[in-house]
Amino acid sequence: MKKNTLYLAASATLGLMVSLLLAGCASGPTVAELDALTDRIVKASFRTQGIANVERVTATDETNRACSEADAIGKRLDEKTAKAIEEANFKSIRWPADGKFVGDWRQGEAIAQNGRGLTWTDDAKMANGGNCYNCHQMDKKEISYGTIGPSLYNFGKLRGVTDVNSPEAKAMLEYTWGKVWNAKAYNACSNMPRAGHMGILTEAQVRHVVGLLLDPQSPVNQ
Amino acid sequence: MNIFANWAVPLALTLLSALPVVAQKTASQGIDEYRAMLADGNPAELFEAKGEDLWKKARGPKNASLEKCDLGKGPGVFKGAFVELPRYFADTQRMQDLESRLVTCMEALQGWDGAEIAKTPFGQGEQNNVTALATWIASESKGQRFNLSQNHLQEKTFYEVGKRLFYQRGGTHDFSCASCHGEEGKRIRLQDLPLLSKSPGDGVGFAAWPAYRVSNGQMWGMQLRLNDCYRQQRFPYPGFGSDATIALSTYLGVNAKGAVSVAPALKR
Amino acid sequence: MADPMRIRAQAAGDKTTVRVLMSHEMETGQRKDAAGKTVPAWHIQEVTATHNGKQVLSAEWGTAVSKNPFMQFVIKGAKAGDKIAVTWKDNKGDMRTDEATVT
Amino acid sequence: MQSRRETLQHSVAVAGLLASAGFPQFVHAALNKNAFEAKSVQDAVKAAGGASLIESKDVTLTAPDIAENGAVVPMGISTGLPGVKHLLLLVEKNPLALVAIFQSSEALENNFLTRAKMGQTSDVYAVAIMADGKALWAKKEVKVTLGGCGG
Repeated sequence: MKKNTLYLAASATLGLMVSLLLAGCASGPTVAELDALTDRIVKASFRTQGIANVERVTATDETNRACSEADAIGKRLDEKTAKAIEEANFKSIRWPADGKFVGDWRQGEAIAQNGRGLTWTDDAKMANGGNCYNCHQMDKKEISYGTIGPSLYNFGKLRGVTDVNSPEAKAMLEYTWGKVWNAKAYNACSNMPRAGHMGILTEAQVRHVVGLLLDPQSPVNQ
Repeated sequence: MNIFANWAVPLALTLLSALPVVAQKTASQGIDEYRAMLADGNPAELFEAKGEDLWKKARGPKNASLEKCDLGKGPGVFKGAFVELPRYFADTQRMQDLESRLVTCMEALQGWDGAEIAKTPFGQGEQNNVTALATWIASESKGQRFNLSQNHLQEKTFYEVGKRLFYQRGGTHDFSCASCHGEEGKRIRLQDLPLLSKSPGDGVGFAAWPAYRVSNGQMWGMQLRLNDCYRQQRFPYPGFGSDATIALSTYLGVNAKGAVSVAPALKR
Repeated sequence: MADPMRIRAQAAGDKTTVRVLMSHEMETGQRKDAAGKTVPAWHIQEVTATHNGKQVLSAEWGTAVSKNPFMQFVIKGAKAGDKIAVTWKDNKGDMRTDEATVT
Repeated sequence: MQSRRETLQHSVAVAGLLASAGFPQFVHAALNKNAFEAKSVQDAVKAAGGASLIESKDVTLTAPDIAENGAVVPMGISTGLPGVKHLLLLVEKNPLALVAIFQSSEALENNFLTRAKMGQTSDVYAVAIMADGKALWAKKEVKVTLGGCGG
């Protein structure tokens, strides 16, 4: 069988660019060849800038790799793979060291509003935002909210949290913490970032966001 | 006596005298109204005019115009070129989008250093001129339908690579293009997000850029649009005219087949 | 030298609507640069317009007018073929005049 | 307060520039510097010659209910009233309230549109200063939203 030849050569006109030459193909490259070519194009196209290291795209983890692949072919992950990914992510959740799940909802609201941090124009020293309103409705007074994720208005109220210190609330506290810390622990290919796991939010920030979601005094639950 | 003391008093009266029970407008209706008020007088026109001038003017080390530039439909043909890009170019033996092709022409015809332009940050020096040129070239295809070629093997290959890039999750937030543009009817904050894995319709998504951004008063070509998407995705920096950006553009452009171009548009 | 304006002057009945886009930074003087230094105000301060050489418009702008400004005004009695010229001048003394024909 | 001497020097300089460049003469001699330096709507209107403030249905303010971005907010003022001297657009919560002054002219309709920056949700005012010093106003709240990814 005649093999398709794929190779990359530096472009004569633009040094940064790479050119793809395909010789002698009738049928075009195979899926595996396209996957390999995509990897090479990614390596040649992206570079580290500021705090955004190139490894963020050349060395993604198994969760992202499996979900990207499934997305590209338009299929859901098979149940076994999904379970394994969820379990691995669940294991990585860091629970609050002092057992305190609920922080200050006011600070949580500020974090939820803030969409900044971790881009190549951001400073590593500044506190990152949680990006929550980009995708979710939360406080009803904020009309500028996204719809990529479900509405979180009345999140705690709808789940019957009337006292965050009560034993009945414990399970919901843990779930909410875990979901914010690592959403992929509950849904392998969730669109939601893994705020704690990926170091987007600190433990203290996650606590405030949980407060925003569960504190009966929080505007989310009014 | 302060003559301005009564300034705020009539407010209550104003409210009371307002028309009885006007149904409350939703935020998105309000935004639509706002956009309609801006529709007439898009500052992109300023960049169109500049781009047309740059096309015709003798410039660069060779003191030549770009009027013999081949954007894919033959030397000097600019009408309709935009809605067929990116495409494969035999002379450079590579896939090129509008902006990278303009740089090739600026190098070949005018004698600029293309690599130098590619390295120049957006909004500076000759990059500004590339954006203005792209704005004008795009405006010359206004009202035409996107129709990218998928005949050449490289065009098909780049579509396939672009599709993989579209779904590639990465960065600190695990975002892919599809995180925001993979479902119909979603929005980020108040902005509607076009579904880009198929044709999002006339004048939406790929068919709207270059566009003037009101939020920062800048003219953005597709290269900068993609660059800033990647920035917000918390990805590393995609090189100007890099194969990743062109493969992704090919995927978006082919998906947009049949959509009417409104570029240059006016965006948030 | 600043980039040219875009002027559209369209007659309808006995009125001509003039729409002008100007190329200008319109820096407010309130913004700080990356190094934390205040970027000095730089904005169009005066705008005038003439109809066949006779002044019809005089306006003054502050720093709050948007970048790449837009302005619309309505001239009584202008007709197709008439000349409309617009001039702006900024707080650094830079100025620019462009002309358009009423259509 | 701008001194008379400064004012004169300034207008001479402008006239000189205009004459040398062949540009049309500016009709008004001095800029309303104080009005543009005023922080509040009230002070700006006062500095621009408005004495008594009266709300008026005869002054129309055109502005959206909501702005997708505060960097560009369309706003306009119009009135069919006779005896208008100046037309002003102002944003109450901007650091400097006054956006623009348009001189009323025989040759123009009293109908002007422009676009302004707004730092936050605020009342926008349209004020017509009449020949007798009355300042007739209309106002509207424009909500400025945070858009995009917020980064």
